[in-house]
Amino acid sequence: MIINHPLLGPRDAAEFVYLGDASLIERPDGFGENAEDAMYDYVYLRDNPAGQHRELWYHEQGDRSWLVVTRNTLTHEITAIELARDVARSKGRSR
Amino acid sequence: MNQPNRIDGGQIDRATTLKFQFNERWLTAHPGDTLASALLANGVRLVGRSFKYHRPRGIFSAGSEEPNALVQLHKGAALEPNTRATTVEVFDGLYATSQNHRGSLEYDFLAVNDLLSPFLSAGFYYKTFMWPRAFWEKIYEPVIRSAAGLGRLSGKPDPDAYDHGYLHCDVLIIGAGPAGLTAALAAGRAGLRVILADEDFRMGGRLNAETQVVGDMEGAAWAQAAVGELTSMNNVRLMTRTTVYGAYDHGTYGALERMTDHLSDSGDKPRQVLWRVYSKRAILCAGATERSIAFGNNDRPGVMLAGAVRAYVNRFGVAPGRRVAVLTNNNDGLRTVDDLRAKGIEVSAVIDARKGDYLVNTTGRKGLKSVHLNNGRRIEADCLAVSGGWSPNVHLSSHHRGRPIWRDDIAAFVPGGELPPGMIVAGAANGTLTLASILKEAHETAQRIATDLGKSGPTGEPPKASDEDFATAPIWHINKGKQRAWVDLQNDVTTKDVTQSHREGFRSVEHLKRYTTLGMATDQGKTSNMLGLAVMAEASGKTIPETGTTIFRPPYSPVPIGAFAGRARGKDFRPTRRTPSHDWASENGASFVETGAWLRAEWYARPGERGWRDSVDREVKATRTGVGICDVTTLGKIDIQGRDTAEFLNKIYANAFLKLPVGKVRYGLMLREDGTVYDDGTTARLSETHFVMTTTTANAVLVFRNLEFARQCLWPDLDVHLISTTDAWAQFSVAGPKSRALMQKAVDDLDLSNEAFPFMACAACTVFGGTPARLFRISFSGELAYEIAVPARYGDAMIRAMMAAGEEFNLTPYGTEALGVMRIEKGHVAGNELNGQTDARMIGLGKMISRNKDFIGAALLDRPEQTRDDGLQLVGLRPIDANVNLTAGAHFLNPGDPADMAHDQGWMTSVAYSPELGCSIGLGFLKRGSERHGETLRSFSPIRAQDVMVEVCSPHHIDPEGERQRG
Amino acid sequence: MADISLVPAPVLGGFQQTFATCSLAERIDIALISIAIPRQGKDALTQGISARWALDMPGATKMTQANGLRAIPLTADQFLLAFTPENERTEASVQADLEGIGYTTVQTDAWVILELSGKGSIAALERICPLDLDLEVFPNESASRTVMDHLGVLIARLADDRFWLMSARSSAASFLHAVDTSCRWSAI
Amino acid sequence: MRYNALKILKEGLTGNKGWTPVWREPDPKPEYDIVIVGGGGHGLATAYYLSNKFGMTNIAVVEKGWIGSGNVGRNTTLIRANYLLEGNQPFYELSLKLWEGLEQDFNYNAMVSQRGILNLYHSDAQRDAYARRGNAMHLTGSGGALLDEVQIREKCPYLDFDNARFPIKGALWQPRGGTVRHDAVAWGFARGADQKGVDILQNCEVTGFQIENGVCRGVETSRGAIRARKVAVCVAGSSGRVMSLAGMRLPIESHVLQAFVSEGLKPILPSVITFGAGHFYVSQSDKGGLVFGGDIDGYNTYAQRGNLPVVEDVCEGGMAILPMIGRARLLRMWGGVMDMSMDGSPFIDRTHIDGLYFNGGWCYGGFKATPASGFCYAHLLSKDAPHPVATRLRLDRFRRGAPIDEKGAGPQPNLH
Repeated sequence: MIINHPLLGPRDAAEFVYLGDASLIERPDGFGENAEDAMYDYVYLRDNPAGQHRELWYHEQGDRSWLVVTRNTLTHEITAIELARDVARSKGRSR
Repeated sequence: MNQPNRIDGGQIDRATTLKFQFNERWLTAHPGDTLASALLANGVRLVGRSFKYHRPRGIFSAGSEEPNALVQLHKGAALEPNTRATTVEVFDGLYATSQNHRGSLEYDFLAVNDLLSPFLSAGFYYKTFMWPRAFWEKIYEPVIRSAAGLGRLSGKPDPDAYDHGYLHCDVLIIGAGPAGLTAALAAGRAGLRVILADEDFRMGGRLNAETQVVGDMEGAAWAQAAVGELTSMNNVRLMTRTTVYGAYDHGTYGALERMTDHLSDSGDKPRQVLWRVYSKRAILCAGATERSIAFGNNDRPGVMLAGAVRAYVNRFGVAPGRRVAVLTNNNDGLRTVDDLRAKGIEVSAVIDARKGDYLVNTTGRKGLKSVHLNNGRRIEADCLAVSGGWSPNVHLSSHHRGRPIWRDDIAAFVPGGELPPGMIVAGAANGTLTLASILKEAHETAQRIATDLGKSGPTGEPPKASDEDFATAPIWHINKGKQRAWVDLQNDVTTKDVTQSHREGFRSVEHLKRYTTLGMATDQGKTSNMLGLAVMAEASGKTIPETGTTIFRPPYSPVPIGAFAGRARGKDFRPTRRTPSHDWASENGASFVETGAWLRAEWYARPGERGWRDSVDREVKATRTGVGICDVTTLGKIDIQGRDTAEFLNKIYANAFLKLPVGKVRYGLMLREDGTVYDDGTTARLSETHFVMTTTTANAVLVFRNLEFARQCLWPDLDVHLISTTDAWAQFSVAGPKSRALMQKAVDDLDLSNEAFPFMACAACTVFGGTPARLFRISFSGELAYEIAVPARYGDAMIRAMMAAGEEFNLTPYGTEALGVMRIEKGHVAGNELNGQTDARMIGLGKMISRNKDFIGAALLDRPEQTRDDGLQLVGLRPIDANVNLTAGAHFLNPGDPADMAHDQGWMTSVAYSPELGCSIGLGFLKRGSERHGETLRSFSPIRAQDVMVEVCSPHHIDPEGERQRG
Repeated sequence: MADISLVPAPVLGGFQQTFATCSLAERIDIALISIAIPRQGKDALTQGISARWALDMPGATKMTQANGLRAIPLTADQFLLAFTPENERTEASVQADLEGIGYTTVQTDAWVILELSGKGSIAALERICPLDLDLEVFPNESASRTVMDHLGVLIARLADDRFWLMSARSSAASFLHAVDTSCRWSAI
Repeated sequence: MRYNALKILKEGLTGNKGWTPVWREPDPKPEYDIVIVGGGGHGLATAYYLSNKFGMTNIAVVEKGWIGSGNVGRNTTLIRANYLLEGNQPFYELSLKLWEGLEQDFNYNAMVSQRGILNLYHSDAQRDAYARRGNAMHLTGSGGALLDEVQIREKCPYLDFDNARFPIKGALWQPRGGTVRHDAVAWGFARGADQKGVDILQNCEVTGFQIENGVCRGVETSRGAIRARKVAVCVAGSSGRVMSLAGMRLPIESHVLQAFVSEGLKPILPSVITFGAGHFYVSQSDKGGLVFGGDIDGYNTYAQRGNLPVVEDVCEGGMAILPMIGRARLLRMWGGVMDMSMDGSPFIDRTHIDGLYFNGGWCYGGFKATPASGFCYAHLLSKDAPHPVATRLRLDRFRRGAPIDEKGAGPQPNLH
């Protein structure tokens, strides 16, 4: 596979490490209300769609950025690639 | 050594004569010959035996689709099985033998299978060999296995080298026949970066085998002219002997280039290079493959595809027979007649199946003698040219989701469905089977791609040619007569097997393939799948497209496993990491052990020591009573800086880090989000904003990855920055009661008294008169200990200087084994305990976990099964009989309990011999362990035939209060 | 201990070899400092290095150089400064210069640098480097990290046929073996 | 029709005209006691054991394509019971026992070949882990032995002992492990179930579940609605996609595992061998092909194909231990979609929806589990109580904090 890195251009996916569903960015507060329930969903349950999938790739053998890749799990077509840090901020994550 | 069947013409170099051997017989050939053309030239017709019935077989095709003529090349370690004689270039000294026969090729004992064939029909083996049960492994299976298989492996390491490579292009053109050459010319002229790859050693494809005219030249000559023009373009890369074997995601293609297979001497270069080709577009110009017609005994040596007959006559200057009969269901096949006559070869019969003529049988067990017509006529022929029409080579188009679609007009499947993105098919591969149209289509395809990619250079005109008459009728098999009619020559699948498969309900194409093994041979059914499908369609009274389609899996033709592995074999399987003291250690008797990618000294043997235990015991004693030194560079080191680093670490570690003072080190515990411990290590604070984290050797990369995830994805606005310094610092652990005295010598002006530099202190300093260094007072051994780090370039000098300075204290280097013994004595957990199944409670660190902050792993610590009161806890173990050596992996049982899983109490994680205690000791996880010190248990290890009694004790076998390391 | 002082040693002993169409040498004269850009501190750092050395910030794959300093991109907020230490310019002095405007870490010892040059360089790299080194795609003064023969490598193009190949010090011997093999096997 | 040598002899002499279909091609009935979703190995085994061992025969197996088209026809044919944890090992031991009597049981030769499986180890830590595992195997009566380098040299002299980057130090050996002709397993179970009256419905894709106030009463299919008292899903790699039709999210991701076969070769590998310092395992089929595989590609996918980096990684592992296979040619590569769970272990359980049952999360261990999976699922479906060896294979185990994590890789499916 080829991942078109937003900063570096097209790179072989072999340079990357795959983590999983991009919902892993939305970590619940581990100290808040119903933390255990929220964290159970976060850690263990997946949509696992047959189609569009937003997922996390880490450019370990590159610039070490985490990316959110939108990829079709039936065709492997990639339609969007964002820096995970920007996605995280857009989800309201900060400190 | 004359070549009886050599005739005039052809693209071979008659000026040079090559010698080669087939089945120990010396024969001659010329450059430009394949092994197949050379064998035919020499009058050799019987070249192999079929897979199941061991039927005599000859040469059937002139390309990589060959199902019959599989031979073994070379001898000794280089023995290479299952090689298609039709693709092997002859070189001086080539050594080839036939395969898959017991006894000689001519007299194969296993030919008896052919007589038993009525009882060996499709799937017979699923219906018997079941009684008595024990006979399967002992008798039936060994017999079947030794009869099955094709060629042999030598059993010795492959002596050749293989390499990998990476290529990038705008357009990859697959196949250099008329379509591929035309497309390459247009694309090249337009200024695209072009790669043109062809599996053959001579570009031109069918043009080399036919007598057609392109422009005003013979096709073969035009092809060479085209190659000439392409060679002159520096934006075009021509790759002969290169098979594009697979289409992968996003325009990535796999290609195998045979670099030295055709040479007598490889000159120490790799035999083959496996290229990964990254393309923006690909044009599939793979041409088409001719198929046969099934009729009685259509598998005799001498029965050959019509196009192959033309290839041998026109390209190789070889007469495949002296009296040739032609059977065809299309006009293309009829051209064979003209080509043969033009070379003065007798055509003994022309059978046009469209006129209701057909063959019912042939004779000539080891070489065709005659063919039998339906009208009873019997015609002498030593070669039969068969054309059942052409099937476009759709293979790569179906490697993703493409499902070929049926075209009645050419009675064949053409690429359809979702092709690999970026792939366009042109020419015969696309079902365009006549020359002028092929050239036009290829030219226009390349033009379109050039425009797409914004290149507008002049592409010139497509070469002129005429469209020959190509009329074909869907005639697949002739089910008259009793004789078996072969569909899949290599796997011996007959029309009867296909109809039986239908009868037994295996009617989907995939069931048919799996049940009869149709198309599962080394040719993936290139010449047989269509026939099988047609026969199945007829049996089920459906049309061919209703019955199914033909899809193919990579590779297009088989690729050596060695080529996929490339250089990664033997010692080069993976890179090796060395510690800064490696050279010094090997000079000083160290033996080394693989620790992940690292090589570490495991112990340092001294003269007179009887084995590793002597060395390790000595190293432990010397360290515990004096001072020892160990290279600990392999521990992961991460430089962490930024205003928010303390806050960041407080989220990463399960224990508190917010208030770690500058100049101090703290032990930290990292959990996964599910609450399980996954790494531990110490982190030092060098300044308000500067920390240095150490990780275990095994998890250095993983921890770094997780830290990047935390700082980019979870807390993106913290000012935290990471860089690995694992390789930058040579770090040594100096341990033992005399370590302070030694370090005081090594370190420049720094007060190391317990007051000035207590346990868990750290400082930047210099050593040996000015070399920058970092000093940490931490201990893994449990002794008074320091870790001293210097820039890696000084590492070798440092260990030598330390040994010199330490002479007066009898400084003793120790390896990973002694390190292991001391940590087990001390009850420190390591990899064997932190195996990803362990939570903090199990190792007695539950209280260390902070309960008043959020951190990774905080929320899932207290689920019911994690807080059971019979949970596993770390304990120490001692043998009741002090002479017993405990073994790791033993399970614990209560005395008297049965030995089954229901009564399993835990297991032994680590063991060592403690020189200080004079006995074997262990660590282990035991249900309710911490309440059970003093109990006696069974340590049960049937896998090592050990069953001994042990006493449970504290995991801290020595100095439980930790006075030594604080002293 | 005044009687002992430590002498540094290059990890490959200063390897140098010439092949049929290219040559390979360990660069032992280069010091490396990594600089992390503090959050919201990019302008300050940009002005800082510009004022001190007239050096521009590197781009994502673009190196910059001035006054004997070369900036090599590493990550979105971190780059390497490469220079040859002289009397007045040392690792410590460069770190001091950046005090307060960037987080610095000495990286000299973390890397091995192989300089590959000669017309056969591209052919050699084709066997291990997955990046497209076409001059239009990867022009001079480009730098990027990738993986070669299972090793992380930072490749920097100094000229059409001159490259720095930087990899981890501890696996330097394996790395040299990989590049050296490519040079030998790709030679025509 | 009973199969035996005599029958073959008779048919051979009469032109093999008397063979009849191995399973019928019936039309769907409007209602069944149990509808099994998924005509793969596990679905067919479930139908077989329900009809042959638990006396339930009013059953349909619905399959969207042709039976056996999923992982049972795409795997690398290994069977073994060499697990570590209490949640797994007794289950896989039951499976191995069922394999041992299977062919005589369903009168079909699936070529169960107990040629032994050799798990190489390359470090002391691995040896200790294998010792713990081997002892667990003995605690369930599965047997096994720890071999040292010398013993392995005798057994497999062609392994790379002298030039290896990660030297072979020993192995865990399970003589009862081996291989099975995978397609035949699907056909044998189908035949055995069909003969008891089970309807096998091919080209019948489930498009929805009939869930009426919290109770599942049937399925919608491409061949019409089918009512059922119980609906039993076992669709492996399609678990996510099918269970989402019932509105369920699962602790499962779908990943592709590639498999490879070489050209046919004369016998050279007597047993199954797995590499301990890389991703590679191999056996040689009775037909002569080297059947091998390695790690999953590692990204979520429903595509039955993989990519080159893993192909190369697998072959590197092969050459690392078997440098003699360099000249053997890889003939075909393909992929199967694995239902990778959060702890690498499967589920055989009820769902929170009455009448809807789930069997999945097999990762790449599904084939060897086929008989036990079918048997335990049949037990659960017929008795509404889990089989004793499957009591831990529950969907709620993560909530309870009781993962069955053999590898210790944690809740990240692509690491198992």
